[in-house]
Amino acid sequence: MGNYQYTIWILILPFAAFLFTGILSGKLKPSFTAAISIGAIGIATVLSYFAAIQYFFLNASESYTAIEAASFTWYRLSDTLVIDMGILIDSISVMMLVVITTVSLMVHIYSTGYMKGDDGYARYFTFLSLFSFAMLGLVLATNLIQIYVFWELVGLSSYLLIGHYYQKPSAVAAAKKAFIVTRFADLGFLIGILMLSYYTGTFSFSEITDPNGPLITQTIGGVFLGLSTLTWAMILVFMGGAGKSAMFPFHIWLPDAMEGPTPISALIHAATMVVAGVFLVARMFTVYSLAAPEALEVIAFIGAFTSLFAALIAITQTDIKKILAYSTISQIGYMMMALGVSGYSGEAGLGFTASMFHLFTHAFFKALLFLGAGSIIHAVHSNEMKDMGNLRKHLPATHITFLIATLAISGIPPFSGFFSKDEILAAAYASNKLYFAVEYLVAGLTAFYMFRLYFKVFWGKERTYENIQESPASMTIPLWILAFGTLFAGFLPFSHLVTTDGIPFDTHFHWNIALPSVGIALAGIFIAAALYKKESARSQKIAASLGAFYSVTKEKFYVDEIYIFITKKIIFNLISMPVVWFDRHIVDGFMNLTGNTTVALSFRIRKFQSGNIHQYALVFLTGILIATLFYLFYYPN
Amino acid sequence: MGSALVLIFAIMSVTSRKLLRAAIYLLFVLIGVAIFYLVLDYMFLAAVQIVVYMGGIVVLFIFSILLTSHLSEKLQVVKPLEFIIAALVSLIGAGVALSVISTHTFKPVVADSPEITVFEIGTQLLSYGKYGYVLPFEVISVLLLAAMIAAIVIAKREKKPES
Amino acid sequence: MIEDIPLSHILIVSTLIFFIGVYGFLTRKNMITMLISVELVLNAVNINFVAINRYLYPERLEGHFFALFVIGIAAAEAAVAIAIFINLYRNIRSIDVDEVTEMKY
Amino acid sequence: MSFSEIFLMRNELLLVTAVLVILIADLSFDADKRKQFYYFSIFLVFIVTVSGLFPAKSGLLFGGMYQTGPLQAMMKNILNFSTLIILLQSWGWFSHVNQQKRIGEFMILLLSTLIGMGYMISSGHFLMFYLGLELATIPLAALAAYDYYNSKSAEAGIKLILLAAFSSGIILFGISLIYAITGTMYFEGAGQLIDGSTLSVLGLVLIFTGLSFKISLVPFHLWAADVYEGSPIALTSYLSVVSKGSAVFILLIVLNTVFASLNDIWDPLIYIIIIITITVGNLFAIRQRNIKRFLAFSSIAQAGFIMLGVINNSAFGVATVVYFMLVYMFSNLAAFGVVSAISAETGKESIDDYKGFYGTNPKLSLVMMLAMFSLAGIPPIAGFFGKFFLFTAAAEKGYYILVLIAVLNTIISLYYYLLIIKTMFIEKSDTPIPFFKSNLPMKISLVICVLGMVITGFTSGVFDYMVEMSDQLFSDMY
Repeated sequence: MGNYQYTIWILILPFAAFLFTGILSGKLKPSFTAAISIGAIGIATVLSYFAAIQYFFLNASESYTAIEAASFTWYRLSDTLVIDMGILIDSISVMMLVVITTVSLMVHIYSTGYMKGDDGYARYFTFLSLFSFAMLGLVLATNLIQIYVFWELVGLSSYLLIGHYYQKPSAVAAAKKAFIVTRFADLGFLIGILMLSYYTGTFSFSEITDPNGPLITQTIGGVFLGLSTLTWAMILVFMGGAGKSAMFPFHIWLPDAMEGPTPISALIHAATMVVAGVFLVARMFTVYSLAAPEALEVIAFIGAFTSLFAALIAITQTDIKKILAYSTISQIGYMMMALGVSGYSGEAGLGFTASMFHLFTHAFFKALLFLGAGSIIHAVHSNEMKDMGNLRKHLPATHITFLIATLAISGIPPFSGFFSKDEILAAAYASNKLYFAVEYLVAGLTAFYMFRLYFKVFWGKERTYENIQESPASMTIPLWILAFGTLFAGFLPFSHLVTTDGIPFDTHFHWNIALPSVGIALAGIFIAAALYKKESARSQKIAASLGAFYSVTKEKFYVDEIYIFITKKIIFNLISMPVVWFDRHIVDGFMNLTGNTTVALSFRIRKFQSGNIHQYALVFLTGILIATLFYLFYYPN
Repeated sequence: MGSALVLIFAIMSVTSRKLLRAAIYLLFVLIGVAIFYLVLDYMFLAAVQIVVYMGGIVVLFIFSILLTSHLSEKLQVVKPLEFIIAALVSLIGAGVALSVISTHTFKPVVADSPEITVFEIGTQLLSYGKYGYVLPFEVISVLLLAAMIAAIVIAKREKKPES
Repeated sequence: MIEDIPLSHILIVSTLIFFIGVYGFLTRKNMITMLISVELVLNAVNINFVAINRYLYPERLEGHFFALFVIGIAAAEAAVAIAIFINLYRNIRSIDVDEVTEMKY
Repeated sequence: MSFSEIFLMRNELLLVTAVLVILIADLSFDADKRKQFYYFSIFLVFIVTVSGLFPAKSGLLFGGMYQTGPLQAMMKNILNFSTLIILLQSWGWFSHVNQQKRIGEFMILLLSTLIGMGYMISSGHFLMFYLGLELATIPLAALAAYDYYNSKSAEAGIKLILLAAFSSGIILFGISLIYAITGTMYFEGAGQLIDGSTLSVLGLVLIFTGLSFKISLVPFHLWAADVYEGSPIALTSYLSVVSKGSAVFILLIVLNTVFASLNDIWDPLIYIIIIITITVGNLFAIRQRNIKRFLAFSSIAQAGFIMLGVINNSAFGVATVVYFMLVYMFSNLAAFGVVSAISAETGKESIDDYKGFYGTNPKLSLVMMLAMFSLAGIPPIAGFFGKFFLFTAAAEKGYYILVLIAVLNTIISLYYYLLIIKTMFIEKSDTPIPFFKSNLPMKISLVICVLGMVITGFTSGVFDYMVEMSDQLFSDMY
C-alpha cells in the first residue's frame, strides 16, 4: 500500500501559488509571479512522478488497488449522504497526475517565453496555477461532488484563460461560449449525480464503483423509455463528460476556444481539460461496464461518430490551431470509442487500457503540436496557413519536434501514437467491426490532414517574413522534452499498469491490425505530400526521403490524378464541405438559435410588465384563480 | 333585505363616477357592516367600526379627495374591455369561492351566545395567557407609531433645495 | 336574533362584498377609489371573521379580536397610502393610476 | 411570566429599544452631526445583531402567540445581519443633501419593519402573523416613496402599498377560511385540526399566494421590478434580501406547521410556480438595461430557486433554504453594494454606464464579478453550494424534471450574469465612471460580503448547524 500522504501537496502547492500571486497581484514583479507558479508546479511534478513510481513500480502486490490517501468529511447532508474532500490514488489518477503536471510544467516554462511582454503576464500565471490546481483536484477526487466542484472550477479557470485577451471581442465570445456550452452539458452531469446519490445514498467513488456494491449487483430504480434509471443517470453523467471533452454536439466550443493564448490551448485543449470527460467515464467505468452497458454503447457511438466528423472537418481548415482543435476532438472521440467498446476485466478490458494509453500518449504529442504551433505563430504572427511556408529553414527546432509529433499522431512506428492507436484499433476490431472500419478510415484521414498541415507550413512556398527567427530556448526546451516523451511514451507496458480491475494482463502485438493501419497512414501521408509538397522546390528530395512507396505512385501519374480526384472532389467537396456546413450552420446554428430564441422570447413577453397596477392585480388574481380551479378539478376531496 | 342594501351600496361605491359620492357610499357600507356586528351582539366591535372608520378613515378619504381633485370632476367611464375582464374575473372568483363555501359542511351552529361585556374584552385584550391579546396590542402600537412617522415623513416635505 | 339569519347567508354577502371590492380594485383609475375598494375587501373579511366567530365558535373571541386589529391596521394603511398619494399629487398633479406607468417592461 | 421568559423576545425588545433610542437621539444630534448620528444608529443595530448570536432557547410566550427557538433566532440573525450590511452601504445615499435630515426617520421605519419581521417569523398565531406582515410592509411603502422629489419613487410607493393592501386582503380571506374550519388561530391547534377539505385548500392557496406576493414569485411578482427600480437603493436591497427572506422564512414555518398535513397538496402548486418563476424571472432579466431592475428580476429568479428547498418538507429542505438565504444575502448585497456605491457617487444606474468600469475601478468590479459568479452558482463560491443543496433537496423528493428545468435555467442566468461582467471588463466607453474611493462603511460591508461568499461555501459547519436547527421545526415543537 504505502503512504501517500504527501500527495496532498500536489494539490496544495498550485493553490498556494494561485492565492499568493492572486492576492499580491500588482505588488509582485511579473517575473517573480511566473517563478512562483513554475516552482509550485515543478515540485508538484516531482511529487507526481514519485507517486507514480511508488504506485506502479514499488508496489509489492500483484494488482493495483485504489487508496484514499486523505479524506475528511466536508458536508453531511444526511446520515449516509456525506460530501468528502480527499485524495484518491489509483492507476488512472496517478497516470493523470503525471500527464497533467508534465504538460502543465512544460506550458508554464514555455509561456515565460511566449507571453513575454504581455500586459496580463502576471494574471496569466495566476490563472494558470488555478487551472492546474483545479485539474489536479479533479483527477484526485474521491467522490462525485468533489469531482463536480473541481470540474466546474476547471470550467471557470478555462473561461478566464480563454478570455485572456479580453480586449478582443472574439476571445471573449469564445470564452463565454466555452463556459456556457460546457455548463449546459454539466447540467446533465449534475442531475446524473443527484439521481445516483438518490438511489445509492452515497457520493463516494469507492462505494459506487465497487464491483460487488449494491449499485452493480442490484437493480435499482424503475425503467424509463426502455432504459433503466441507472442507465439514464449514467448517460446524463456522460453528457457532462461529452461537454468537457467536446463530443458531438457539444464540440462547438473547442474550435472557438482557440482564441486563447496558444500555450493555453496546449494545456487545456490538448492534454487536460478536454480529456476530463474521458477520465470521468474511466472513473465510473465499472458502473458503465457492469450495470449500464447501454450507456456504454451510446458512448462508443458518439465517440466513433465524433472522431470521423471532426476528422472530416479538420481536412478543410486553414487556421493551424483550428486544425489541431478538430484533430483533438477527433482523437478524443477515439478514446471515447475505445472506452465504449471495452469489456471488463482481463484482456476484454483492452479498450479501457488502450483508451488510457492513448490519452497518455496523445497528451504528449498534442501538447507538442500546440506548442509547436505556438512557436510558429510566435514567429509568423499569424494563424493562417497561407502566411506560412518553407518554415523548416527558419525554425529548425520547431520543425523537427513538430515532425515527430505529426508522425506520432499519424500512427507511424516507433512513435508513441502508433502503439496506443494500435491497441484502440485492436479493441475496436474485437468488439465491433463497423467502429473498427470507421476508426481505420479516421486514422488515414488523420495522417492526411496532419501532413497537409505539416507540408503547407514547413515546406511549400517561401513567404516574406519580417525578421523571423527561431523561438527562444525557454520555448524550444519544452518542445524537446515533449518530443522525447512522444518518442518513448509508447514503450510503456500500459496493460501492466492501467487496467479495468487493477489486475495486469499481457497484451500482444496485433500485426494484423498494425500493418494495415500503418499502411493507411502512409497512404494519407503520400496523398498529402502529392497535393501539398508541390510548391516546394525540393519535392524530389521528399520523394526520395519518403521511400519507394511514394516513387511508385509518382511514376504512375494517373494514380496521382485519381488521388487528387478522390481527395479534392470527393472527400473535400462532397463530404468534408457538407460536414463543415452542417457543423457551422446546423449544430452551431442550433445553439445560437436557442440563445437568440431566448432573447427574442424575452422581448415578446415584456408586455406582461406594463407598469399598470390594474394589470398587475389582474394577473395576481388570475394566478390565484387558476391555482384554485386546478385544485377544484384535480384534487376533489 | 339589509344585506341587499349593503351590497347595493358596495357596488355603487365602486362604480360611482363622482369621487365624493363613492366615499359616501363606502360610508353607508361601513354603517351596514357595523349593523351586522350589532345584530351579532358584538356591540364593542360595532362601536369601534363606526368610530375608526367614520371618524378616521372616511374622513381621511374625504379630506384627501378634496385635496387632490375638484368636486365637479367626473371619473372616466371604465373601458368596455377592462370592464368585461374585471367583471369576469370577479364573477368567476366569487363563483369559485361561493361554491367552495357552500359545499363545505360547517360544524353545527352554536345558538347560545354568552354575553360579552366591554370589561371582558378589555381583560382579554390585556391578558398574556392563552387567548390573551396583550402582545398583538403592543405590536399594533408599534405599527401605528411607524405608520404615523411614515405618513408624516412622506406628506411633510420641504421645498426642493436648489441643487 | 341570529337564529333568523343562517351563516351561509352572511358568508355569501361577505364574499360578494369581497369580490365587489376586487372588481373596484381592478377597474378604478383614481387611487383613492382603489383604496376604497381595498376597504371593502377588508370589511368583507371582517364580516367573515366575526360571523364565523359568532356562529361556530362563540366560546372564544378570536375572530372578534382579529376583526378589531384589522380595523386598526386598515386605518394605518390608509393613512400611509394617502400620504403617498398626496406626495405623488404634488409631483405629477394627478393621482390616476394610468399616470404612474413610468417604469415598465 | 418571569423576566427570563420575556427575554426570549430579546431580538424584538432590543429592536424596539433601538427604535426608541434613535427616535430620541434624532432630536439631540445637531444637523451638522448627522454622520455621528448615522454611526450611532449603526452601532445600535450592531448591538442587536451581536446579541442575536448568543445561544437561543426555545419557548412559547403569551400562550403560544409568540414562539421562538434556535431556528427562528437564526433566521432573525440573518435578517439583522443583512440590515446591518445594508445600512453600512447606505451612507453614500444618506449623505446627499436632501436626505441628511431624515436619516432618523429612515432608520426608525426600517427597524420597525425588522421588528415586524421578527414577530412574523416568531408568530404562533395568525393574528401575530398578520400584524408582523403588515408591520413589515406598511413602512416599506413609505420608504419606497422616500425620495419625494422623484416621481419614480412615489410611483414605487404607490405600487407597493396598493398591491400589498390587496394581497393582505387576500391573505386575510384565506385566514378566515382556515379559522372557519379549525376554530382556532393558533398554529399548533390549527395544524392539528386542518382537514384537507376543499375549503382548507382554498385557504391554503390564498395564504400561499399572499406570501408569494412578498417573495415575488411569478405571477405575483409584477410589482417587484417597478418598486425595486423606483425605490432608493438602500430599500431595493432591503426588499430583495430582508423582506423577501422574512417572507420565505414564515412561509417555511406556516407550510410545515399549519399545513404540514396538506403537503401533498401544496407540492404541485409550488412545483408549477417554481418553473414559471425561474423561467420568467430569467427571461425578463436578460433584457434589462437598468441595473436595479436587472437585479430585481435576477432576485425573482432566485426566489424560484429558493422554493426548490421549500418543496422538500423536511429538516433538510428547511436547512437548504436557510443556508441559501445566507449565501444569497452575501452575494446579492455585494452586488447591491457596488451598485449603491456607483449610484451614490455618480447617480448612474444603467448597465451601459458600467462599460469600462474595470479600467477605472478594478476592485469594485472584481467584487461585482464575484457576486455575479456566486449568484450564477459557479463553484467554489458559496452560491454554488447554496444552489446545489437546493437541487439536492428537490431531487430527494424525486422531482428530477423540476431540477432539470432549474439547472437549465441556471445556464440562462449564467448568460446574463456574464453579460454584466462583460460590460464591466471588456466593453469600452468614452466616458467610463471615473475612479472613486468608497467610504469606510461601504468598504467594510463589501469586505464582509466577499468573505461571506467565500467562507460560507467552505465551512461545512454552517450548513450542519442549519440542519440541526431545522430539526426542531419537525420534532420538539409540533
